[in-house]
Amino acid sequence: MLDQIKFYQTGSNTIGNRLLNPSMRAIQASADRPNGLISGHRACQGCGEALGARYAIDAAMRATGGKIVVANATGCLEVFSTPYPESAWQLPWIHSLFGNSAAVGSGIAAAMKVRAEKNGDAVAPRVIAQGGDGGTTDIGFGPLSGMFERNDDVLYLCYDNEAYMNTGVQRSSATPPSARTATTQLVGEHPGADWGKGKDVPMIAMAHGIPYVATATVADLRDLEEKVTKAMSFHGARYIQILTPCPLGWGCASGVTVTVARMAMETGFFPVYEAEYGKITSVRKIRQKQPVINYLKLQRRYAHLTGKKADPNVLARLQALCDTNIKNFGLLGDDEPQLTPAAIQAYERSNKV
Amino acid sequence: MMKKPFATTLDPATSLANHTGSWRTLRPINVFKLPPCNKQCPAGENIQQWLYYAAEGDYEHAWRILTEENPFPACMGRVCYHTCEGKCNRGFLDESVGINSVERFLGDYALEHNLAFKRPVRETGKKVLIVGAGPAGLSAAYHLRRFGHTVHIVEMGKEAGGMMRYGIPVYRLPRNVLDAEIKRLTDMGITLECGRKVEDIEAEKKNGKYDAVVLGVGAGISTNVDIPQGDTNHILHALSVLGDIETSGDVQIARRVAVYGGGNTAVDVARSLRRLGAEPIIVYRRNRDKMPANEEEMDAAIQEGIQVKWLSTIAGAQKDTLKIEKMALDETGYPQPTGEFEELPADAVVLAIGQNVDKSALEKLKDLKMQKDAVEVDPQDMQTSIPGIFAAGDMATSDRTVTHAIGMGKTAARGVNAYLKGAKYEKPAKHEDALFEDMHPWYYTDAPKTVRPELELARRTNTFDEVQHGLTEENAIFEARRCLSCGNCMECDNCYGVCPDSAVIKLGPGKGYEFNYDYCKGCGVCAQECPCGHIKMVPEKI
Amino acid sequence: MLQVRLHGRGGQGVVTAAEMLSLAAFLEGHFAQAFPSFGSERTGAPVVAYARIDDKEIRTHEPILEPDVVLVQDRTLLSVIDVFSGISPNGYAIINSADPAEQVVPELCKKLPKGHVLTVPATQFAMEKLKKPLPGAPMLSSLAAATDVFKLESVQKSFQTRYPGKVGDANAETAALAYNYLKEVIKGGANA
Amino acid sequence: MLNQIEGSLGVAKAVALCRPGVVCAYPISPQTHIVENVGKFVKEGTLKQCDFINVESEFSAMSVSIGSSAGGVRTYTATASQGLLFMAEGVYNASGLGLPIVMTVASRAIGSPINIWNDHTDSLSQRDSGWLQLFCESNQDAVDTHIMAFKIAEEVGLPVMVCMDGFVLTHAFERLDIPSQEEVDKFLPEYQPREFLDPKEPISMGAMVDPDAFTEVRFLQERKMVKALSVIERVTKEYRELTGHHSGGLLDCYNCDNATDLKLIIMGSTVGTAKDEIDRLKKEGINVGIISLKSFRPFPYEALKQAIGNTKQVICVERAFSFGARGIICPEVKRAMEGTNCEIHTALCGLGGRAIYGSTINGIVKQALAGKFTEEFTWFDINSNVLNSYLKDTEGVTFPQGPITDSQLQNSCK
Repeated sequence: MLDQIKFYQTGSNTIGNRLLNPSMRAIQASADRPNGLISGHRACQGCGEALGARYAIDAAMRATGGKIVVANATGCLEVFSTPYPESAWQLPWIHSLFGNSAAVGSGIAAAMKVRAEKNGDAVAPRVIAQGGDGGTTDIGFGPLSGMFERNDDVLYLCYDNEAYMNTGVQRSSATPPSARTATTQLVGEHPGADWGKGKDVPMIAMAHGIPYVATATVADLRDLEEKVTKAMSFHGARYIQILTPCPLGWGCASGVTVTVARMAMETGFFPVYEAEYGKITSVRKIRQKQPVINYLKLQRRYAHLTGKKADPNVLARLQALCDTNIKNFGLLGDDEPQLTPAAIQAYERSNKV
Repeated sequence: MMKKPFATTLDPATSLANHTGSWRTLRPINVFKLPPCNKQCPAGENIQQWLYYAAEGDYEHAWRILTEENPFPACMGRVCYHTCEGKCNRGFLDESVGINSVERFLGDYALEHNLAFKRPVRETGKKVLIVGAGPAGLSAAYHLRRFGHTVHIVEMGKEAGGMMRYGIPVYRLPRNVLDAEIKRLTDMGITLECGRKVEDIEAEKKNGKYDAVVLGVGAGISTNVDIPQGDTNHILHALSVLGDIETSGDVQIARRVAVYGGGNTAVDVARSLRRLGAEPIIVYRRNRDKMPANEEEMDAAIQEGIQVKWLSTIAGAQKDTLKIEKMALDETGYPQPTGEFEELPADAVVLAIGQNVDKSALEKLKDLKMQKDAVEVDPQDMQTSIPGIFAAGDMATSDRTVTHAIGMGKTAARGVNAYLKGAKYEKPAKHEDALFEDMHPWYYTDAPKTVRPELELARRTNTFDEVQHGLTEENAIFEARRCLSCGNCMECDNCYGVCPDSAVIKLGPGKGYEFNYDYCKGCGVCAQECPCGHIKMVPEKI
Repeated sequence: MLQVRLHGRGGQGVVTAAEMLSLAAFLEGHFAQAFPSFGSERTGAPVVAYARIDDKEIRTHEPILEPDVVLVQDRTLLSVIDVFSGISPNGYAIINSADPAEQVVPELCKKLPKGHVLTVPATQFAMEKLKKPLPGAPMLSSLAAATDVFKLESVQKSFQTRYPGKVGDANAETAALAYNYLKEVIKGGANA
Repeated sequence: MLNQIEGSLGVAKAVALCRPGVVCAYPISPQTHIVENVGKFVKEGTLKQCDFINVESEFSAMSVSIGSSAGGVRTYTATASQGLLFMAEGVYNASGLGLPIVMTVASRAIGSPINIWNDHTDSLSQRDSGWLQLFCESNQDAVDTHIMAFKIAEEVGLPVMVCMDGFVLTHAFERLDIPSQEEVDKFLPEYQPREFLDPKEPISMGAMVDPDAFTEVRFLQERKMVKALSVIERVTKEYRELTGHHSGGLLDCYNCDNATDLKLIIMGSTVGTAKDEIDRLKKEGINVGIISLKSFRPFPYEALKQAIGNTKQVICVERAFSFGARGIICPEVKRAMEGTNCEIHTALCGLGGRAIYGSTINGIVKQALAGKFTEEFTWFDINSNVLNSYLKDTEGVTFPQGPITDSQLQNSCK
């Protein structure tokens, strides 16, 4: 009887749910979850990256029985998790440099394979390389692409908070247009980050034809866990970009980290999907469509767009960006997306005002 | 063991030495808010909590929680006007939770499984007399018995039940259900004496060596109204009609019967007469909006073909016609005569314009203070102006519903219990209200297409009355699971999951969560993402 | 120590020839060294390679300025650079050409002892057996014929070691053709 | 076993004998032949249980090496010149992490102007990177030093750069005695990492260290460097006993015993050329010693002081210099000889592939003995004609033929 019932009524969108069979609950709901990243780390209050990292790493640990090794790029995550003399990690972990975590991951993967071969182990530990958007889409992009094209057995996790937060919120190639950063300030005729710049790394990853590419956010844990679990079922290069809001950098209250990420999904601002071997295989549909302003107004980095002096043209462009995502990825309705979407920057660049 | 270099290589989880709780300026705490359903329930049922267990399929546990407040779930599930549902926060999302139907399911489940109340563990030796075995008296008896007191009820009628038996038609409350729930009380050791009216309360108390008395006399006398009439037209009283139906099972008054009044009794009478082959027409002086009768009951009456003459008063009755004066509502909503008249064919009139308590016994109590139609009581403990004598039900209120009576009976019992200990009962302070704004509705709204018909079904079963069947288990559990758990934890694990610092401790099934203040930085994500509004951020003392 | 300088153009196997020269010497128990002129030259550009043979460890790594032998794999270089620069007064020069030495390098013939300036139609022999203009093997066997620094067989073996199978064998045959040809010349035969 | 092979192939064979688990390759001349050959060994199966990874840059080559070494396998890579600079961030990182990576640097000049030929600018630019830097004077020395390098690196817990002159050695085809697999296995046991990334014993490597402990971390790292001096000597001794090859060591003296007037300090392949010239000079009655400096990092101050002894004059034949300062080796030698009367000079030569001939060495010796090295730093093999053709027109400055001293350069700017 209990199992025949759908559970959404009491919130299957929640992390656990006492009514569900434990095997159907999120890994994060488990009292003995791995806690790959444990308490005592020095992340800011409400840090989305700390949350996203624990979500993803725990899922990977579950999927592999704890046989995971992590290479971490320089950045907030590294700094707040391993300041001497305290590490918040509960798994083998290494930090080398800012731009090389994908390559370090490749090296570890090779080492794990060779060691397993030498020791006669049937299964070698799996490898995760991870970094923020700066370490991934900018400085670490070459090694990332190299890891992809070699199809090294590494899952790369990009914790995307859309700027260089560790150095004090500077623009990265993942910073959205019009957003304030320390290097794209809210001054002049066109405040915030320039339009028609930036890159879509999930799309670029797909263009490598690697086995698995996905986007996810900290606002949909089950989706995120499923994706990491699925990623671990593939061998070869895999990439997941996880939207992890930064309260400090985005200028939002520390408590709304998850809410603002949810808003990024529900507006279509951040399309959530997955792709196998270069083709999109599923899209996370918007549940409650929201206008982009509802996303923007939670964040002071868009303060110039939410006040009385907001430029309606810029708002319209941001809404158009969301609408384009919704259309291209089929984020609404039941239709599967028909075409492989192009990077969102392409639409913006081709529509220069 | 590996040879680790100094400082650059660290041991796992050594960060636990860093107590980040010191960063906190706000502290999350669990708050238990009062769900609107609980707040609304006249019987003070902890609806949210019993739905919690019903949702798990632990019906007995749910029933036990429910009956801590109200011993008549099977009856309530049928006759309660469930105003709780009108306040349900889920109503802001889609449809209110069908609380009443789940209650009925639990009541029926308990009957079906012969669930009994536990006898008190300890007998106090104190004796309490209950006058009247209506809902208030029975409720008071039940709760007093639970406290371990010896309870004796004296009932004027032939059988216990009061208005549940003599006021509510059988189509709304099958008597086997009522009997079974009353029997469960006597099985606890409550003694019941029917067919005797207590004429002298003080003497009864003294002679019976009772330590306290609860008066639970119902409003069993219909209010009269002066209608000029010819001698051939019957003018009857609603309660006597209903009483006759209950006693004899059949009453033949006439074909065309005007039922005069707009309350629930009017509707009950009309619907009862309809079932006996008559063509009742309700005559009411105001319009539908101002009608005090329960909306669902009224809907059912109209569905059953009962006509209503709105904005009308009966100015006179002839042999087979009534003289009706049309009324108009003034700006305060009060009906004013218009001077326009018309005729309405009717063979009889049943007056259902109000009921009164039989005050004959009360008048002998010298020091008893009265207020208009009711005994003056302290609302905290239902004690009358005479120490040791308490009152509940119709005689102590203007809210004359079964549910109110049960609630008052409970309060009176608590009042008595305190009194017997030489204290004075005071209702505990209520938690702050659980408002819809406190909730995080995103987590609840995900009805996939396949589930939508089920939702509709659940809503429909919610409107079932006794002619229809109760909820199936599947529907009941479905409804129970629609509860938002306003202001109270439903163990969704959100706080545990969304904490970036792993500073929420999961205590295990049924035990909820604890904050680990050693590490909690006070970010507030847990409070923001709690679907129930169960977490509040409060300033840290600095 | 015998120091050899090899001149040719990129793509003619000059560096390989130097290496094979050292290998031939090695196979006969000598110490030997070969190295190119370390350029980033492309096909067709002048290329220089060096080789040394000795009976003790060769320690020096300087380029050879005063060669004992100069091997010129491409006579067109003669007008481009001074291939015989620094050649030992008692040195040898072997030029890949079907024309007689006196005609090709009359000045040099006067400078060096008689019989020390020789020509050999190495490319011709290579085309005959290898079907490719790779004159390395016949040039080395010519050196063997002229100086007896190592045997024809060692030249053949070096190529067969580097290129096991048909290519090595064809090089070996080409080497033999040149060796026999030059021995005839040295004996004062028909081609002298 | 004796082979007549290219130096790069010899090194590749030596590396393969050490049974690395991961070898990373990114092409840059003149290193490329080494990894090409290792790749071939892996592909043909002669080097088993080894992953050969073609990466997209030197930065990744070093990064992959960091990963694999931290992952607990013996790791090798090779680079040169621009490549070494491109990976520089990783070079420092590897030593900080204490990873015993062995890397060949086929030494080459650094642009601009781009120049593919040999000098020591690349390797010496990384002298402060925390790597051991071992220079090779011949291909046999290179083969042997690579084998020793793994053992030294793993015992010390630091990475080792084996520096061999690009082209001059890497592309030279010479007689090489390659040890057998049995000999190498005996000498170099299977790799036992002191710490590595293992789910069975999770550790966090590469922590952020603040001012509270950073100095101490550096001190301990420097201690490893200092310990390395004795490790190099011990490992060299072991290796020499096993193979009979006279390779490795902190430094190597040639004809030093009676050469109290002059000794030359040289790194790399020039040593061989110089030895031949010294032998010729000896026949002229000129006695000059050569100190082949093998270990530049750690710098063997003590051993060098002993080797120099009471020599009156020392010339450092240097193939790189420090802009705005002077030589790189010379100041180190001065430190070693502090408090003595030894005169120490730099003869800068052989930049960007300019050949150092026996005659160059001869010139240095003759000038030195004639007391012509009056200053610390001299541009020895500079061609004034080339310089003057430019400077005369632009600044009206000309230089006389022959070496140019530091003061001449300075005066020309006044």
